Amino acid sequence: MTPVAEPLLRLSGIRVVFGSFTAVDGVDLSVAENELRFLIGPNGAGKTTLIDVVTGRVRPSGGRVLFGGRDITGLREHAIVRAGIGRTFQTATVFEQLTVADNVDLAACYRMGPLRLLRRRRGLSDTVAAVLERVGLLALADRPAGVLSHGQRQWLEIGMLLAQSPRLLLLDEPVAGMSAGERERTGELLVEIAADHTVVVVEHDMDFLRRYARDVTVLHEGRVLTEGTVAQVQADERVQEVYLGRNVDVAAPLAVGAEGE
Amino acid sequence: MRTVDTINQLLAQLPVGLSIGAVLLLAALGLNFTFGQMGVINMAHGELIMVGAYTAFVAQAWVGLPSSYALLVALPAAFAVTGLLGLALEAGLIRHFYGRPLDTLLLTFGIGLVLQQLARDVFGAPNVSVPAPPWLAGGLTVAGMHLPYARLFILALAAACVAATAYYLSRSRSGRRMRAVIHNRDLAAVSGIAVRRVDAATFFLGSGLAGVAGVALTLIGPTGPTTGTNYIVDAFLVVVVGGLGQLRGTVLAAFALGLLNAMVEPWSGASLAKVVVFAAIIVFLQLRPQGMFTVRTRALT
Amino acid sequence: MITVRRGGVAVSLLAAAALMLSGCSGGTADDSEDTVKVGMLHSLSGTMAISEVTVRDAVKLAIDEINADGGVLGRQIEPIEEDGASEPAVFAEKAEKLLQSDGVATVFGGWTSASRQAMLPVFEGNNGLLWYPVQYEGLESSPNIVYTGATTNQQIIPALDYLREQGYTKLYLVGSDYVFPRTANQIITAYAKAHDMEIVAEEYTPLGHTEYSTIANAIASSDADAVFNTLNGDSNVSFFQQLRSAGVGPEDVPVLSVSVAEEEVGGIGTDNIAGHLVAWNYYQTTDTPANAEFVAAFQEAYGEDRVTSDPMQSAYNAVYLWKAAVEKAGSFEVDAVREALDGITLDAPEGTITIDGATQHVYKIARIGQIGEDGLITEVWNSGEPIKPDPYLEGYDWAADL
Amino acid sequence: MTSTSASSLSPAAAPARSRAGRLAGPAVFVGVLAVALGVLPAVLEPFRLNLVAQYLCFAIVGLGIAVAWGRGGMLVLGQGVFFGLGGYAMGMYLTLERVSSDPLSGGVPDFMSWSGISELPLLWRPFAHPAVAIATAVLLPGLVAALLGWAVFRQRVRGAYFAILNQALAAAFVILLINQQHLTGGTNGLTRFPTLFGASLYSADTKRWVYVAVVLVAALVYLAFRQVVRSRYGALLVAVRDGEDRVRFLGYDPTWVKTLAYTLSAMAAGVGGALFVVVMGIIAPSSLGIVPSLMMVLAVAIGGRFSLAGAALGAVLMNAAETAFSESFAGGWTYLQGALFVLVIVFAPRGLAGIAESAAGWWRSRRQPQGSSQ
Repeated sequence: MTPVAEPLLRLSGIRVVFGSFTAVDGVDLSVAENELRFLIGPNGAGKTTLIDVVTGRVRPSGGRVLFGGRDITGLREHAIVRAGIGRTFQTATVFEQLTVADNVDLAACYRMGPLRLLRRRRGLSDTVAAVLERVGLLALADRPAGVLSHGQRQWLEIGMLLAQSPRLLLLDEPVAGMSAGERERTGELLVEIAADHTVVVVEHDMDFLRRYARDVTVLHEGRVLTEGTVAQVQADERVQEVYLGRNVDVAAPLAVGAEGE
Repeated sequence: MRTVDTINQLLAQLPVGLSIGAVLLLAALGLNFTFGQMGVINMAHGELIMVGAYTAFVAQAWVGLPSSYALLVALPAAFAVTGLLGLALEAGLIRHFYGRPLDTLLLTFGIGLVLQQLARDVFGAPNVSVPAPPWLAGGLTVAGMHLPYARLFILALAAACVAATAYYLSRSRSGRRMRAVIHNRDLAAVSGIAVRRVDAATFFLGSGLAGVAGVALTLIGPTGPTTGTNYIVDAFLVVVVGGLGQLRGTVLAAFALGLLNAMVEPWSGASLAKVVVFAAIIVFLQLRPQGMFTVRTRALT
Repeated sequence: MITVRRGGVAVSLLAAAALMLSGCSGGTADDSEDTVKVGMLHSLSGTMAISEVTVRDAVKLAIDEINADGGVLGRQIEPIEEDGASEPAVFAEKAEKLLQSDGVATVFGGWTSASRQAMLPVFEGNNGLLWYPVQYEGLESSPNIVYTGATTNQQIIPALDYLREQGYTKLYLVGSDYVFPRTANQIITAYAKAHDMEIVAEEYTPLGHTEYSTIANAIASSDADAVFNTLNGDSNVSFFQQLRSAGVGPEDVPVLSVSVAEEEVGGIGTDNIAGHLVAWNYYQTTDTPANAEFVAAFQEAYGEDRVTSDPMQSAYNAVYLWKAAVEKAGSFEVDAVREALDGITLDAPEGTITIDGATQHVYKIARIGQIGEDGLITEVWNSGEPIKPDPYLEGYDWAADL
Repeated sequence: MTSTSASSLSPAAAPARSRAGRLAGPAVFVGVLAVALGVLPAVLEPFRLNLVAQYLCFAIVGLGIAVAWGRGGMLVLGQGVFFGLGGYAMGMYLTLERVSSDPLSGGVPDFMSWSGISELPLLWRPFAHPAVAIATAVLLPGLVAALLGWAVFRQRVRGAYFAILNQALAAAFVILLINQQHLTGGTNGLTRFPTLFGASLYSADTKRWVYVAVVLVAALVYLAFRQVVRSRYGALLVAVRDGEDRVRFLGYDPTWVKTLAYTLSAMAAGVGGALFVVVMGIIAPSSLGIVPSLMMVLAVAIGGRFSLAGAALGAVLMNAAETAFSESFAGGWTYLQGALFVLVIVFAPRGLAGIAESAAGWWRSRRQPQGSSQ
């Protein structure tokens, strides 16, 4: 669809089997440089599993993951991060015992050797300060991350991701459980980030999707159902069917969205 | 010619390995519940075995039962005594520590120390004698191999305990609840299972099995305040190798370790045989870090 | 500010610990008092407590008797008791405390070779005097230790003489994996070579081992006609139980043990061990006037059901031997007492014993006993005369290579 | 009764310190050092001083445990192995020092000649040089831990598995030491060292110097580990403890993070063991097995596993208490000890250091009811 010679990320024929359950069944997916791609689909469609495959948490039973032309299938998690792919988690996992600044600082220092790590952090490095500023947590830099609210944690996690300046960011449901205001703020952050990064977002929230998504891939039962712009996807009958047949709550706003378009 | 000798010698060690395995199995069976399923690194398990052994002693020396059937009375009695002791420990202390396995290790070690000293003060420091029933003296000779009745009894008892627990877990209502809690605690809780009661029951069962092991072990080993310390590490290793909370894993691991020990011992001597077994366990955990059997989960730990 | 608080607490706790430490230190030796301090150093906790507590009781009995009788040189004995906790390093620590801090005149204690070896440099470094009550592996004679138990030529060699006399020529050696059994088995092997006996096998198991199926089966299927057992402690229980289960009885292959005494028989179970042999220098049944008194006094003090054993008796003797040496020297000073040791004689429960000044060991009669159905041991053979202690086996040609 | 969850156990990261706060730490450190070096040798008789030195050996081990367990979450239940490696390395040197000065020995330690060995085994020879012995005492435990740690952490063996593996290691190590009597002295271990570098080990003067050396080494280890826990690596270690899998997605390999902490703790244990031999004049297998290893960890639990000072203090206090109580009522000590372990784990899972912090916090909040949180 996108007329770029070599996509940044290319999945081909990815299959994941847990016991007798096939979570992902032959997915092909390409994400081009500087693209902002949304992955949607009902529960159990295999969205998170797909991200797990890309980041090395789950080893696929079949298929290959190419990143910048390099085969990264089966690499260990940290090696994939070092190759330039970062991610967040559905439930934000930050280090509660460490300060907000330490959290971001650790994320920023991942290329340091052991000897340099054995030195103390003195104040905030420029990168860390800039990131904290960007996610709006600079004032809380010296507080333990354990005191942050749910939304702040998500931002901290995104900040940790930014500090690593990855070539590809994978965000797993960044606005789940957020208040309207927090969602707004997160959306703005997303737009800012997407301006100079390649981003893949897994999201359930259709309102959020309509406002911020450009290209969308719909997964269903471990397969790619369709791909396209928001409008194209919304118009697709199969998508409506999948959502209607499965989950009325999600389908409703989608339908409303279609009307409003 | 040499190979034939070696094979014969290995075959002769087969019953030895099985009987060592049976002892390991009995010692580890209760731990499979308290440690394997509930995550409590129960260092006091050895002391529960010790309490079971002393129950057999009390049945004979204090109650005055004749040795011909004292053992049979002591088995259920010890199950009840150590089960209740375990229940008390669970309710009073251990239940506050679920999810903190390393703390339970230190906690139960302290409990074990106190129980040992208690035994020393009540029964005296020296070992006490628990005469075996006359009908367990001697043994069978099958195909040139000598099988002591005491060992056969332990083997049978271990098999009975495994069968009974397996039956309990799969057939009875409370056993199925136990499995449900083990498998998915939160889901079980929201499905209306009283998780607290199931925890208590699991601990009762695990501790009670330690008592049964204690009675049986009076047939082959010393009965004294430090009886339990002889078995505790081996029991833990059995559960670890078998895979936490896996009944079939515990059974297989016990016999595998017993056989390995028995096969190595004639060549290396008892000391090095133990070292070889430890080394084998470390190598095994390299290959299968979660033991023989595991439940695959996607939870981020 | 966290560091300040934590540090402040650290300082005060450290100061408290220092105070506690200095507060604990008693006065040093003071000859003007009407008591004399002696140390008692046995394991009251840990795995060895089983054996050592009984020895402590015997030492205490002797001290009480002597005190009731007017004390030593007119002074009452004031025992200072320490727990060796079954750990050699603790024995060393406590020995140093007794000598340096309490300033005791002498110390009674120790059981395992490891505990003795750990205390040895402390006694040598501080010029103290230790009375060690247990039979041991020999090859030692420190000027700062008096050995009131048997050395190898008073226990192991007579036991071998006895077995040979009885026509046993094929021995199976079983021992715990530590110094005494390994040294004993070397002596046994050398003896066997010189006397045309055969060593069928030599097996060691870790201390506290409880799994003897392999060895019991091996004994059953071997052509050994006797077992020489140097197992220690708990392992004996498992060994005898499992040997019996394997169908080996005393009439088939007798086991001669050198670390099983009256105290252990109860725990092993008389039905498992009755009929087997032991080698010591004393049994509860030993027929001497002194023993009748000793057993009566001991049971009166600690209960009718208590038994007496060789190490207990040796420890009990040690206190009386020390008293005699002090009175001979007219002083509690270690050097003077050591000078006085040679030739001191005592009518002990085990018979008349005499200190050999050169080795600081004791002349003893060796006795072979058989365990009865009642758990007591009956003497079946003795050496007649007290045997001169020879810790380095210099008087035995066949032992020259050891 | 507490029912704290695992994550709320450890103290929240320290808030930013004021300038005075930053200076107070070093001031207290210097103060403790001054008391230890200036006051104690003057007040205590040589035997007591020697005991304090012994406690400090365990304090050094405790510092290592605080790093591996407190910061890294690895329950190191086999520190006796590393303590023993350090102790035996040093003990071998001291043994050879005696042997070389004793013409009757025939050039080999007595336990070797009992086993019919008349020539010094190859394994022993390098230990005639003190430098080799000391280097081995520090580096060998580290090397063993590094190899073992790398192997098990790479396979993601952790939690209870790791703890029990450590225990098994301690058990196997002791059996092996005892079994190889001709090389190790068996249950007796290595002892009877009359001299250290030519000076009598039992003279008051030597004891004082040994004490000073132990204090200085303990201080050095403390400073070094303080740097470690306050460095970025220290933060990373805490991160691995609280979310090993999450750390992978930050681009770090937890394997080396954990292996390094484990190695450091093993080296500390080795140093503690080497000093212990000099202080006590003995190293034997019975001080190295499962139970002694557990005791080392329990001392740290009592002192406070999350604080270096707490861990060191816990080791000193527990050993001091053991001395004090076993001197006054020997048998009852076991009850007290068992009860103490239970009470600390139940009521003060952060140990004495945690109690001290909470008490100080309560006191401060009373003094300044409306005080700011910074």
